[in-house]
Amino acid sequence: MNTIVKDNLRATPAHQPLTRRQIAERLARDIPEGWYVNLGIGAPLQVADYVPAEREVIFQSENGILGMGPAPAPDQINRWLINAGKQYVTLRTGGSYMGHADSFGLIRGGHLDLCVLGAFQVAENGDLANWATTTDNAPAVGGAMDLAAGTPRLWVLMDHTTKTGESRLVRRCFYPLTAVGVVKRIYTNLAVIDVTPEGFAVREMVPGLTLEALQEVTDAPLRTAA
Amino acid sequence: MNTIVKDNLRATPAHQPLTRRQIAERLARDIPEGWYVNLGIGAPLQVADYVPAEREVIFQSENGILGMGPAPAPDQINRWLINAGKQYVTLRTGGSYMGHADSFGLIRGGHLDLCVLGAFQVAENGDLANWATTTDNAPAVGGAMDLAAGTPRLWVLMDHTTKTGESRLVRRCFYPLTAVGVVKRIYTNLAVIDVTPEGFAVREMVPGLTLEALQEVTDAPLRTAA
Amino acid sequence: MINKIVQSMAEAMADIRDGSVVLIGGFGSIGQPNALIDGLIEQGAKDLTVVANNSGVGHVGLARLLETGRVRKIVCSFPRTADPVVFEKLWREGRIELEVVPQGTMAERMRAAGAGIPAFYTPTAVGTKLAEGKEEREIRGRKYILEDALPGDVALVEAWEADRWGNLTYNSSARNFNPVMATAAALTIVQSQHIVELGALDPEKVATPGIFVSRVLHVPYGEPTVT
Amino acid sequence: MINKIVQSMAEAMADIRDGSVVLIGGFGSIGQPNALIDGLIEQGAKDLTVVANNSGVGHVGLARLLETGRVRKIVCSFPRTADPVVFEKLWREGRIELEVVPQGTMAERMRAAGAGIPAFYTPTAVGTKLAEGKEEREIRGRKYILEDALPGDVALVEAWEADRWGNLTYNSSARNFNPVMATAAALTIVQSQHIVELGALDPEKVATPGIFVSRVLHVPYGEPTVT
Repeated sequence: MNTIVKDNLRATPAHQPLTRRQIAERLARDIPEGWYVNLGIGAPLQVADYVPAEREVIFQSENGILGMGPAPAPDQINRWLINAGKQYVTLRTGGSYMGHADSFGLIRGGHLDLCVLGAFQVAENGDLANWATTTDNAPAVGGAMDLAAGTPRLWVLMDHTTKTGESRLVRRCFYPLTAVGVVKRIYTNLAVIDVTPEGFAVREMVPGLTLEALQEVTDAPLRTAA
Repeated sequence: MNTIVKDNLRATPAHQPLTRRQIAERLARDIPEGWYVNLGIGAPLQVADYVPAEREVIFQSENGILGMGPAPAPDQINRWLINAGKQYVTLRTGGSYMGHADSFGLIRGGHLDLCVLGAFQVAENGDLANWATTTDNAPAVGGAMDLAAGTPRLWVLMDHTTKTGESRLVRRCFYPLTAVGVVKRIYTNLAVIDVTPEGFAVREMVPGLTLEALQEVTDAPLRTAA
Repeated sequence: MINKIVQSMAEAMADIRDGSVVLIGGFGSIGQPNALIDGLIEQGAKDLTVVANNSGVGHVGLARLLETGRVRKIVCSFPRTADPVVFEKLWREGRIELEVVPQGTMAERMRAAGAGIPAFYTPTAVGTKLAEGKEEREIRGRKYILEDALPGDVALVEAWEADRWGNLTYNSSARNFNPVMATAAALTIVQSQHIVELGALDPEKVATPGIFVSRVLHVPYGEPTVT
Repeated sequence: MINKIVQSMAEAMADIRDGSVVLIGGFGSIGQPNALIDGLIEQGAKDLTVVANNSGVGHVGLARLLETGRVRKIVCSFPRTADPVVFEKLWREGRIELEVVPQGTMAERMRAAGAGIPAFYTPTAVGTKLAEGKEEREIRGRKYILEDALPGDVALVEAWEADRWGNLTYNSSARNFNPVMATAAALTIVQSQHIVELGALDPEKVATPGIFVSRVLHVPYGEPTVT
């Protein structure tokens, strides 16, 4: 992939990449009622905004909240109630609290139906790299490795490429791994892509985008999902 | 040890063996306020009767009760509240409930100050045999191995000899072991005996009993505690 | 709307297959889900492995299940009660396999299964007959044995209160094995004395959060009559 | 009469020795026992190893403790917050050792310490940099690494309510690491917003039973101001 191709792609009037919020909205459509879901810090948290209240999806926050609700009104803040991103949240009717040992027991034990995480890179075998890109800062992993190793269904929400145009879907991650072979599906600003035993399989693309054009900005080979 | 010696000992008017209740009473005197204590099924449970209410000792029952109180009045029974011996009990003010995973985590983690168990045999190295004497019945261990391996201070309450006069204090247990090297002290109907790195050390005897007479009914060597 | 409350025993027992590992809550008769056990007998699954602390009293509940001959193996800590007639007879006749596990090890093996821990070291049973065949390892100067997680295909649980999300509370010592078994099975079926509105349970007091519960059946049987 | 409630910070901090491993509750600032941390600074113990999820915010609480230079090593999952100035500076200057542990592994290692489990296998971090130097083992077809228990000499805990036996409740997400740390330390010191009469706490709702608590100090500081 070279800069000219990237510029060509950007210039293509035929398709419009999704915004982060639009990716979250797209992903939210695939979460059925009744699932227990952990949303990673950052963009994945926005997914909750697009699950309508009448569709009961139970959000878990790894700091011990099962049944997390949206941000409180400014005059309704419980200052002891924060999510994993350290923002004030609420508890839904029917929600409950637990300590870290139980919370991560629940996560590691595979009881969540879905975890949505951001990523720097995903490899075609499902390897996830989402916790470190440099050794300049002190390493900080949080709960990412526990969520990635523990949740049977892991979806990634991320831009298809970096700001400078490098593909985040790769044959092999060169950033430090979070977990090996765990990603099941990727929602990007350009496409929805399954990770299969045969590699990346494109389920859908933004309107006007062709598989060939998508392949141009993707380092690993793509095929159409069966 | 032969039958004649045993009969001689029994005939000695100079000393009176303790009853089970008296052993329990004797042991209870050594439990200070503030200890967390698990009492094994059977005779050890009677120890609780001899700890006065004003001396706060917190009894644990491995089926999930911390702060177990005495049997309820007949018209005050909570039919969901039983001890490990499956007798109705009460909860003291300040007590609380937990499930088995937490209850045995507490036990295995060494948080109890004391566990009192019955025994078939105790060896001079502290080995405990208290769960099986025969292979005729289906083996049944309950929580004995967890309590014995987990509690840093394990005291045994038992008769000094079997009904037929065999010593229960032995050089080496021939009954199946519950745990290796765990018993710290033994309260019998004849004496209070510490288990030390040098073997059994007699702390006290019932009035009128001599170390020599006690040795006669004890298979392992005894010495006086320092 | 999530609603885990089912209206019939048949619905509660759906999909339990022959050969299942069934975890059954209770300590003696307290917290033992007898209605669900009767439902399982009615449902007819066979060749079962049952994990329970005891082996049944008299001819009811777990004892009745054993009596049907559909239990191939029982994993328990104390197969002895005031009246273990059914189990003792089967065992003496060699018609049931018995795995005796220390009570705390049994609880921890299920806790491990529920918490994604495949195996752990424990001091319990080191140097005893129950350690035979198990890996022994010295760690920081003390001996331990390796124990495997003990997952269930099904858990039968008795609760005190339940809501439609499957959040549960228990009554005093009837909690016992129920919450840990709820975490350790693929399909957790609950009988509850009381069904309450969503939101009626204090979020600080929920003992089993609904994520561990598949189905709830209302069984207001009153008080247990034996221990 | 058992009375774990102490009347002064000096009493609360007695016997904390140089070289101690100190477990400090909290997730970010929520549930972090800042008064006890200030007490520890005042008390003066040094050469400490601190186990905490984060590495402090601004110049208060844990950050202030790090700033004294008395912490030799920190074990944490996420040494990064909105304002981790103190830790970052020490780390860049090589004046503090850092052991990064996945958050769930950190919790489970302390749970193991409290529950008498010396080591356990876990799937978390398999195949990553954080598994380097750890034993890897295949169990029933999946790879796991061996993790050791992580016991503390001291735990500093923040509670919502406490009674004289040391029974505790927490406030919503301020529970976090506090109960598991209470089980994992030889000496567990609690600051509590409220002191209640023995018997005031619902026995079904006690989140940390008093057996895990050594001392309780009443610190009614009001509401946390940062997250």
